[in-house]
Amino acid sequence: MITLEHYLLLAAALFSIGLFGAVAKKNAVAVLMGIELMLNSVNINLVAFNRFLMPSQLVGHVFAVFVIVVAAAEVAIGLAIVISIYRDKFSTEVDNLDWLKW
Amino acid sequence: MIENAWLIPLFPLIAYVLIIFLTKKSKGISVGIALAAMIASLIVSIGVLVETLQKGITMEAPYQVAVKWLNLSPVENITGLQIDMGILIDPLSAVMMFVVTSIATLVIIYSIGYMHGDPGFSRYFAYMSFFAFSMLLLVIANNFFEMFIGWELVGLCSYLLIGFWFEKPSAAAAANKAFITNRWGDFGFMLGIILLFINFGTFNFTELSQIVQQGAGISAATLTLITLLIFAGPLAKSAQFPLHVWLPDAMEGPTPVSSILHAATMVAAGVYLLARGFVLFQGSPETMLVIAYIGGITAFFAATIALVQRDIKRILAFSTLSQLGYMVMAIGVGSITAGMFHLTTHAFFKCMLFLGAGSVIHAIHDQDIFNMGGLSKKMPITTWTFVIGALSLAGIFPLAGFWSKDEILLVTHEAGFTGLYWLATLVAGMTAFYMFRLIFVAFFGEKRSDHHAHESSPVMTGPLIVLAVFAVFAGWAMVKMGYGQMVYFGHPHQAEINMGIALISSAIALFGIVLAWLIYYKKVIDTDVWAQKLRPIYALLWNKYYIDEIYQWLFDHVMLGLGWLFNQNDRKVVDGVADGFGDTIRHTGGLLRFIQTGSLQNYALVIFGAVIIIVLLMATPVLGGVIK
Amino acid sequence: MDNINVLVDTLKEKFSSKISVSDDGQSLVVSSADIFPVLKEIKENTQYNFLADLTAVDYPERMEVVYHLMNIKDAGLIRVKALLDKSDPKIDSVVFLWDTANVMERETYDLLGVIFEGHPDLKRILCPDDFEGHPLRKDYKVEPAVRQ
Amino acid sequence: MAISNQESGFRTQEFVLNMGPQHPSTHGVYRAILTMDGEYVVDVENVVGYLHRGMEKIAEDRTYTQFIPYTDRMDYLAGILNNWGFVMTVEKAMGIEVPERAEYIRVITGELQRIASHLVMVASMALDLNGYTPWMYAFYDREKILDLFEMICGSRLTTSFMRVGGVPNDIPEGFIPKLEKFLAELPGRADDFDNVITGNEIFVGRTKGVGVLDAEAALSFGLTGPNLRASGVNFDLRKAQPYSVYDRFDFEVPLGENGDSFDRYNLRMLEIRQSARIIRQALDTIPEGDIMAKVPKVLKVPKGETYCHIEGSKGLLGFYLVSDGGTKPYRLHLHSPSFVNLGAYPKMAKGTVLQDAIASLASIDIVLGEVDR
Amino acid sequence: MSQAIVFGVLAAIVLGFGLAMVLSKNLVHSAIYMAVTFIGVAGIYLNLSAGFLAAMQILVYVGAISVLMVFGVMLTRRGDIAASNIFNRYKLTGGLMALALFVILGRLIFTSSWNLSSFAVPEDTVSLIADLMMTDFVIPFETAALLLLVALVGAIMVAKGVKNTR
Amino acid sequence: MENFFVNIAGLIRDLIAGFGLNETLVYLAMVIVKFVAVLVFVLLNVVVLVYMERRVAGFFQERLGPNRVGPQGTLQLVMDIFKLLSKEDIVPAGADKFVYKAAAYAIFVPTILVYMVIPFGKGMNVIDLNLGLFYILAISSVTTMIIFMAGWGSRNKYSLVGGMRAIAQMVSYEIPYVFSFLGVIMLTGSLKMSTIVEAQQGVWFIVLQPIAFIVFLIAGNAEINRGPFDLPEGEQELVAGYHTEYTAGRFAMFYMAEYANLLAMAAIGATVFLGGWQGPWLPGWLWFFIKMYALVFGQMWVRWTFPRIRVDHLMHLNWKVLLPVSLANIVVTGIGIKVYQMVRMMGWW
Amino acid sequence: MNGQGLIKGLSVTIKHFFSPKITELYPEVKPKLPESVKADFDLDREKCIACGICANACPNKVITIETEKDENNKRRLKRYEMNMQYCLFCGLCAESCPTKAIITKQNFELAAYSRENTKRLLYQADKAPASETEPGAKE
Repeated sequence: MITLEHYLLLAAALFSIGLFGAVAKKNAVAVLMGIELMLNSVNINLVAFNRFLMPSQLVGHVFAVFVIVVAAAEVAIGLAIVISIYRDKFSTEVDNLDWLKW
Repeated sequence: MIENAWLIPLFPLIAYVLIIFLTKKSKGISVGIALAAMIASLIVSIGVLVETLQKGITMEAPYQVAVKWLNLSPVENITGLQIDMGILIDPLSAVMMFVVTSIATLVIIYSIGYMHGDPGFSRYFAYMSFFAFSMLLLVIANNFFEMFIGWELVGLCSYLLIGFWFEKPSAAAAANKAFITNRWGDFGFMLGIILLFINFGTFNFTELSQIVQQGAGISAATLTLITLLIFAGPLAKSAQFPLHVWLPDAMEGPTPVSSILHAATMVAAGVYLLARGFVLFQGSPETMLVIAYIGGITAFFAATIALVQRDIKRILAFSTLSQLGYMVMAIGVGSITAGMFHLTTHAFFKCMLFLGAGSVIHAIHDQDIFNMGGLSKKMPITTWTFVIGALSLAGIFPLAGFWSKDEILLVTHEAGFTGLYWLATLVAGMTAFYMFRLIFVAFFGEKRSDHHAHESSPVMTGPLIVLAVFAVFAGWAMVKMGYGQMVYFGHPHQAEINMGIALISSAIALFGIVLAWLIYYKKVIDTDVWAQKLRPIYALLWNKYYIDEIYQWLFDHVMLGLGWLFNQNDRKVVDGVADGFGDTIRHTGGLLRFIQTGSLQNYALVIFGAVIIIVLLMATPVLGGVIK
Repeated sequence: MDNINVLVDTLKEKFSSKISVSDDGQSLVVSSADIFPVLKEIKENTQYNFLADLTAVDYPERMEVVYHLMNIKDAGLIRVKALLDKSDPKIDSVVFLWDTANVMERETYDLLGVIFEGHPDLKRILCPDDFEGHPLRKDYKVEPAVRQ
Repeated sequence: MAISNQESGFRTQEFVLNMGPQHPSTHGVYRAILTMDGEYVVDVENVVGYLHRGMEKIAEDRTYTQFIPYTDRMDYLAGILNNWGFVMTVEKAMGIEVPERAEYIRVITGELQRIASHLVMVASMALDLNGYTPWMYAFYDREKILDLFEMICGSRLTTSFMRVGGVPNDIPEGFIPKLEKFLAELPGRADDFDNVITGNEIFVGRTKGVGVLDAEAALSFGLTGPNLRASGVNFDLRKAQPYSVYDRFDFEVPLGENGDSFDRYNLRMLEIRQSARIIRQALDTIPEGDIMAKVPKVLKVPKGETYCHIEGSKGLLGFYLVSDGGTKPYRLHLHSPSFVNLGAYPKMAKGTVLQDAIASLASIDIVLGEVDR
Repeated sequence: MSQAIVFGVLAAIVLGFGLAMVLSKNLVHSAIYMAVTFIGVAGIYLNLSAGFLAAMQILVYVGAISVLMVFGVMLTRRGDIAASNIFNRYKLTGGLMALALFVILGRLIFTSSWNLSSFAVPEDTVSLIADLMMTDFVIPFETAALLLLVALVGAIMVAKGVKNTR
Repeated sequence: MENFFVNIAGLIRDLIAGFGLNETLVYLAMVIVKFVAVLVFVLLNVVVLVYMERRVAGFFQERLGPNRVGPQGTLQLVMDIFKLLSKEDIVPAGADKFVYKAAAYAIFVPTILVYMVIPFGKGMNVIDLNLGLFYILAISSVTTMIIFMAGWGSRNKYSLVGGMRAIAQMVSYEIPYVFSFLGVIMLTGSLKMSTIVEAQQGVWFIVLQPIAFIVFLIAGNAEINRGPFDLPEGEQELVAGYHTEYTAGRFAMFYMAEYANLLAMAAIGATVFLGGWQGPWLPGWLWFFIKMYALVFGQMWVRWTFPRIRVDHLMHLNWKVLLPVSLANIVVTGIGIKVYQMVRMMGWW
Repeated sequence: MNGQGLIKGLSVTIKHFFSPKITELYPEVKPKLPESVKADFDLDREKCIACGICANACPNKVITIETEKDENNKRRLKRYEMNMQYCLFCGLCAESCPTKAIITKQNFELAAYSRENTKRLLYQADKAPASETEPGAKE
């Protein structure tokens, strides 16, 4: 029997993988990908909670939809920034984006 | 018919959408759509008016339909923010709708001639339709919120239409001015209805009136505050002193716009609001006093300015201000019957006056009355309709203006505001004087400049004639039909004609006309000489009491001066202290800045590391860990 | 071919001795050093402002670069020849007068080995880049294709 | 209207695209080295010569008559015009008068060839914008012209029709009715073509304002023929300096306005109708008589230089003949319009999108046989 | 039983391709693996009776976001694509951190007690979601719409680069 | 006749049930059976479509088209497939082999999955999903990714540009494509394909939603990269666009997917706008077939008449024409529905 | 404009859809070529005087003539071969022939499977003339 814990565990694993990707990759686009995985795992959680805790109220679904919307916006903006930086620096490596330090 | 009243605002809205999105390129179709929609609205509103009268729908027992629109209650059964979209039909709104739709129809017909050949032809009609929609929404609303939406939309339309020729810098500036000035009032209005909602838990007019009449526990001070805040709306929208400054400038828009928005309907929305919410105002005598006096002051003050203006539209604009003051005053003294009566008659004849002025401007492309002269021969229809309008405005028996103005004077007198009564009577005289100054200078006498005036086309003169008929008969007809039995508050009331008051006001008005005739037609008195002698007063009036300048000065000195003060304080005092701290901290921070690596991933690592540590800490029994 | 003498008369003032008329009276002969100013003058101050053709001919004793200029009004043509030393065939480019000279000069360079000085991109155009020799020169050895 | 990338300010990685030598729309083995920025063409370099056969060298080793078949292979879409230009040069150099009937036959076949060539141009213009069906329609009409050629010349494409001093074959029986039928059908077919392509919004959108060359640039780039006229310069050798018997016919020279691809295309459509008009007049007035002048069996051109050009289907087709008095040319230079037109291509294509570059290339109507010779 | 198999397969797809995405050296391969991961997540949604969300997931994530990602990769392509997606200096720390987080989360999941409900998910989720969006969540809904619009405009502005003069 | 195929399905069902399987397994088995049936149907139709396209194109061009192999050239396609399968399978040296190969296998998947919910007749769909239309939109959006994989994996600049064009075009046109259905969805209040068809009992949605239908035709055409919108494979510019480098069997996959997509488009159009299986006299599935092929013919007609649109015009058409028009259509539909409801409520009708 | 052009185009194509088709069913139906077509050559051995003018007239040296002296010490044709892969089909040979011995024919099916078979042996003294067999059928 598949229970809530299974889904949560899956989501946790996916989140960790996404975090690993977001933290340990050089390319900015890859970082964005990692963040997408993290958002997806959050969505799994939302839907799973909804399914197992309050199935009659689809609040979890609604929130998942909002997360998807935000993710779409985030990717659009994120990629635009990446391209914009690429134009200036001819690089998409996150390590190079340290103008804000000091 | 009455159940289809919701169609009245809908037709213009459809027209607007169609014109803007589909037929903008085709002028003919756009006009056709706008006109057809207005006529449809007019027909429905006549039907509604007739049915209202027949079915005996009264102010106490209005017809009301509402649909739930927005329900922001957090939980079922607990009252939260619930907003309805509804219609409220009582004689007040029925009459008002008839006024709006009929005038709008006529103005649209008139505009076909006036706007002919303008590049923004279709856009104009789209805006007009949208205005009609907004205004009708405002009128038909059954709650404050809906009304506020209409209120803001008419403001928007006003902005768009004043700035219709946005390529003209003065028009753009005037539009901005109108918009910004109105923000003051609208802000107050909004605060007022929010406060209202907080206190009463509803926006609905009927519910409000029930609550108030049952004497729900609410302190008089609160009610005064609410009503004063709400009154800020009319103050700006109906251009009452001291927020009147935008209206004269609003004359930058096309003349039909001035006619419908800034004379007949939109500016009267303030009065309508006062009438609508009278149940609240009447609960606060202080507010009533403020309203009455502001109305009276505005009436007088605007009339004096109108005495010396040269621009035909500005004279009419100040006249409008003055008459709006009358209406507000009438409501302030406690008679919505008189106020609304004057609103109705005024709408017809002032609209006509503006349209006549538009006809003149259209013919000679000049607005200075001293550049006109001798138009009566060239433009007979315009001239004679204008004269009828002026007579009506001056309150000459038996024209429409006589009845309504007399009503106001009467209620003022009866309410015991003697000072205001005399002021109003004086204003009546001044009104007659400046109107006939305008007529004698512009239409009679010799031709003063090289203009080739010609009578306007029938599309333009037709509405003039129709309105002239209204201006002549409306007042009498409404008195006969028992206006007081229709629009009232509390109990039906209409004062019988008091011969004394009627005679005094008529005499003063006639005196004004004669004076104008002597000065400007017969030239018995040399105006220049008098202008020289009364130089300071003339200058004061010519510059509209320097109100604009005062506002500018206030802004320049008070606001900027305060700003300067705060700035100095900030720089010298606060910064001095802060810098002291800052220097200390900066040096400390200089050491800490090295943790700012600038690497996003580093930050992310730190954040999640911190999360892990916090969870671990919470899990350990030392800190009373929550997790077993 | 239009009468060249009329043109010569107008040009004489400026380039007195540098120009001459060929033996058959059909062409204007200019030495290779003066070609650019002469053509510039013709282009700017006469009606013959359209470069109809540009090529070269390899004669036994010399090399000639031949310009055909056209009058766009009535299609009148004149021929201008520049004489080149065969051992050192160099001449000023006229790309700056006519854009079309670009490809024509490249072609002439490719096929006849005339070097146009000042040409922006003088390289082979018809023959492959690694081609040796200039095929339209008379001394170019043609190797007959092997027929099957 | 194409917006260049620099204007829009959006730049990404540039890359080099080798368009050709094997590519569907280079009209043969032509290669353009495009430097692309996304869809935008930043730079263009022409590479030609894949079809170079050394015709000028061949000419030096062939007699005047023997060279005629080779001229077919230059602009293989307008063989008769090439033949004509060459034999006219030789006739001019030798001072031979061509019999009138021969001139009329030359005009008829030459104008038919012009129609055929223009039909190919409009067809391939349509095809390059993916209009397969109109392409087929135009080729259908061209096929009929080729049938006519088959009757009169014995070949369809490489006609080798002209001879120094006249034409080899007289008009065969059945030719004129067939030609009349063709001329009667042509306007309807051209209207159909106009309806499918010329009036098509997509086509107009893709060609209007694309590859613009104004009159000054066109003259500087040495463009002639329809490409020059599309830029608004009224220059047609048949009018400016009527050769053969063109002065006897009444026809108009259509002109373009903007010098864009659409004008170049549309000019061809208009010229097709004008050519048909010339043919009809020629058919009405063709005289009887010889078709060959008296010429010696072995042709020897007197020593000297000759430059002669005709209004080819793609521009001025010029022949510069240097003779040393022998039976073979000492030097024959072929001035081919396509070669010159192609020189203007980089200017037209730079800063446009890839599709515009294709449209521009189609609109200048190059034939690689003529470019490379 | 069958449900467990389905879940197991889907979880394997999600985690396997997720890991492959992170570990792949080729950025385009990463993007493709990511798309497959998203499809797997859509399967998980289906398993959770969230059909609408599953379709939405595919439409938005696979059809748009993944595509956008590869588009971004293409526009910023430079150098050798085969080594376009390498790790930075946090490979080890990051990995350990992720592992630690997973362990902690796992422990939290199993130590928490959940207030499970035994109701079934309604059949027609679409209209229920629509109802919720138009009533209780109308303001977030409008805000989200606004956010998308702003993001769209912002993305165009950022990517195009604003000229310093008008 | 009406229930011919349904009856066959019933027979098979009984047969499977005869093995003594339980309810779920029978259902599952039936889905598989239906899936295979649809697969066969699609593949057969693709063959017919390719033949039809060539024949129709020929007719438009005043020629006969394939007429050599078999009677009237009907076997041409069989021969073509044999030819393609017998060709050398080339993987370009520089290609990203994994992506290159995966794209060819994946390209057919979303296309086939789309057919799962299309009702070919009354009760004739594999699964009648609640979310039918939304499912179709979601699944077909995956194609973009696969086309990109093909374009990128080939390591060919033409392919790459083709892939880029495909992405830009398909992502952009998806918006009006989706919007064109919204009007219909608002009218029916359901995403279920069978409900949508049944709602067209009286009047087809092409009558109520003509603008949406036109938007659907244009955007759908662009979605499947055909007709004047075949920029991703624009022959004259990009040789063959994203599938330039594909040969043999892999090319055949792309080729078939293109026609399967075309058919899917026509099927969706027939279902959503043309009343699906509804129609007098003839059996429902035949009606569906006729409508589908009428749409296919229309697509071919357009494709063989128009030149290819330009890149910037493509975007212009989408963002400045189709999108506002489809949005306006939604608004008008909404108002129309509300007015209709009010009119009904008021009892005027 | 505004789509009228598109609709017009559609109407034209649909018109052609129903119009008669022009495709020639080639192998079954052979085209009838006009007399003048120069697609193939034939040699009238009786007329040929082996003068070699044709070979000289040929621009591309397609014709090979071998002659021999016959008993009357007259030149006689021994072998006449045309290397058709280089032929320009200009017809200059036929035109230049003083006796009109070489004539053009309308057979256009000259395709052959190998290069050797493109050679056209019009006459060989000790062999039957090749022109009676189709060149394509030689394989």
